[in-house]
Amino acid sequence: MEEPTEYHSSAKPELHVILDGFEGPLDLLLTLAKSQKVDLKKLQLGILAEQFLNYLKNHGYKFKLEFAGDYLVMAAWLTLLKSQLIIPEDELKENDGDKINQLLALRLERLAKIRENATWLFDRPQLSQDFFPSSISKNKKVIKEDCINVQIADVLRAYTGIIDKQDYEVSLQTKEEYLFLDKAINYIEQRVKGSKALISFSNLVKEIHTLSGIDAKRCAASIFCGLLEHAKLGKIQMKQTNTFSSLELAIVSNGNKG
Amino acid sequence: MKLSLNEQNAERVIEALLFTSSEAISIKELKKNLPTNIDIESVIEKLQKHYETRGINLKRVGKSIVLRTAKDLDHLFVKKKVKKKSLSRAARETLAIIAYHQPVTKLEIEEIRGVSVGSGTIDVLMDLEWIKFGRRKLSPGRPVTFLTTDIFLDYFDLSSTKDLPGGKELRELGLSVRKLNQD
Amino acid sequence: MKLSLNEQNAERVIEALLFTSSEAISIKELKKNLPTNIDIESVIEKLQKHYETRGINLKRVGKSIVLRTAKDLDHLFVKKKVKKKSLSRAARETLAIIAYHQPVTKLEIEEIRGVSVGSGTIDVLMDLEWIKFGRRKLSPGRPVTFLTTDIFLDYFDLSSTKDLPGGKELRELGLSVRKLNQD
Repeated sequence: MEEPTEYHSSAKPELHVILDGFEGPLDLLLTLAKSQKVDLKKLQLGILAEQFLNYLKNHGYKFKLEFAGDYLVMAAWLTLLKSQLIIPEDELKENDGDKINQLLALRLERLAKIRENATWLFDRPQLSQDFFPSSISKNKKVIKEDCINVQIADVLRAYTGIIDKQDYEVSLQTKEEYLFLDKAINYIEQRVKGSKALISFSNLVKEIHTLSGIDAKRCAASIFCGLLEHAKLGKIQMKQTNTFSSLELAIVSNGNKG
Repeated sequence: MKLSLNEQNAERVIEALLFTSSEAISIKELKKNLPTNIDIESVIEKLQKHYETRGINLKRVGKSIVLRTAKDLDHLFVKKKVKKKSLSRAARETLAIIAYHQPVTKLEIEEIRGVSVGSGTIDVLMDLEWIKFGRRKLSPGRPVTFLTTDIFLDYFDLSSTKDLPGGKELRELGLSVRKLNQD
Repeated sequence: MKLSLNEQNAERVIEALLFTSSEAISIKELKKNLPTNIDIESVIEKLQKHYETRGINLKRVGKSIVLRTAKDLDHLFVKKKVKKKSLSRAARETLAIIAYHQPVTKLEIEEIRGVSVGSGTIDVLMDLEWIKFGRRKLSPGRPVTFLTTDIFLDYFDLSSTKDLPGGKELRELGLSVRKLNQD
């Protein structure tokens, strides 16, 4: 993958700069370059830099830079280029200016090319303009077994709606990190029900840890709270023979309840 | 018999007109699109002959003609007819949650949506064969989980649900909820 | 060359299916309706030849095929013409970038245009079903990628993205930019 260029990594999604109809600095530069009426490969970058800076000055963007981060970096870039045309050559670090020069020329060339291609594409014959589909609609779309009309974008929007509403952070591999108390209570209930033998606390934690993949310490904490909850309701009994010895659980049979 | 250049073109015109029309077209109407010196009857006759052995037949209905699929191929079109409708918002949300969180239980879907999931919603998605049952979850009550199917991937032209954008990406792409609120 | 009875029937089946569909049908889908021993590619080739001179043409669009009226007959359908899709320049350029550089990430699109992809751009192209998600890129963050669809090809009368002019040149430009960036 191409690394983002320096100036670009600072661009936030909402920073979508359109100044006087120019979509971003590259767009403006390309227009300025075209006004030089030269081959993009032989760009007069010095002149271009001057034009760009003048443009910013004339349009008052000097003081609205927070509004145009992209432009600021581009301006800095071009100022560097221009300064290199002024500095005596022997003081220049070799290649530096040359490289920026080339890079900019290449990027402008690429944008110009894409623009040409976009124009070519939209000048092509188009469906329902120059050629037409079947209207034998008796069986329209019958090939797709169902005639549900929904697109992936609709499904994604549904999801965005949910996560926006709940500020729900999503990752594709959602794995629970916590054992919620209600789940712990449920689990203990299921596990203890019908089991006549004593169950040790540590075994219970181990079981739940393996089943859920949730961190063992977190499981232990939730389960302990769950046990207290159950004990309070009189559903289970816990006993511990010595300090730090294992904690044993037993279900309280119905007869003993109350 | 060989057709004249004019007749050949008349054939093409009639073909294209019939193809783009869901209803029969009257011969009078067809004539409007053809040079006056064309013997339309003989062109139609030849077209009819041409299509006789093909998957589509040219039929005369009164003073009109129409293209129809050959009778013996009717079996191609008897697939279950579902009315063309859009998926309810509940179904879209449920589908999206299953796609992103699979394997996921009904309870978990409800937790994420914040509202309960009607059985009709699951049924619709099941009927479409876009979702299926996964393994039971190793959690209390061992509830069933849901997964999306290959038919789902196929329908939406995806190679894997992992290729769907995540939450942050979704926001960046601007596939926002705005449009959903219209329904 | 003469077709076998089986192939003749396959031709008819494909014809009937295409005639009744306003959208392109994938070859995979067509195969479901044909005996497994059919060489579908050769049948399609013959059908394509058959329709070459007729009022309706058979076109390949990516991995799908479709029937469309011949382009020289567009004068017949003046009334049927729909309003041209007017897209923002951002959307048109984004589409061109995806077409030429697919699979391509959002960041790469932004890099080429020198401006961030505004919300609404991807939205519009997705709604038109001209783009879809490709596999995630094997690069940090594993970003989602975009591809063009067969519906895109069909709309612009292309049979493959290889028909786009100057692709090689553009890719080479991209490589040089990347190389300079990394040095």
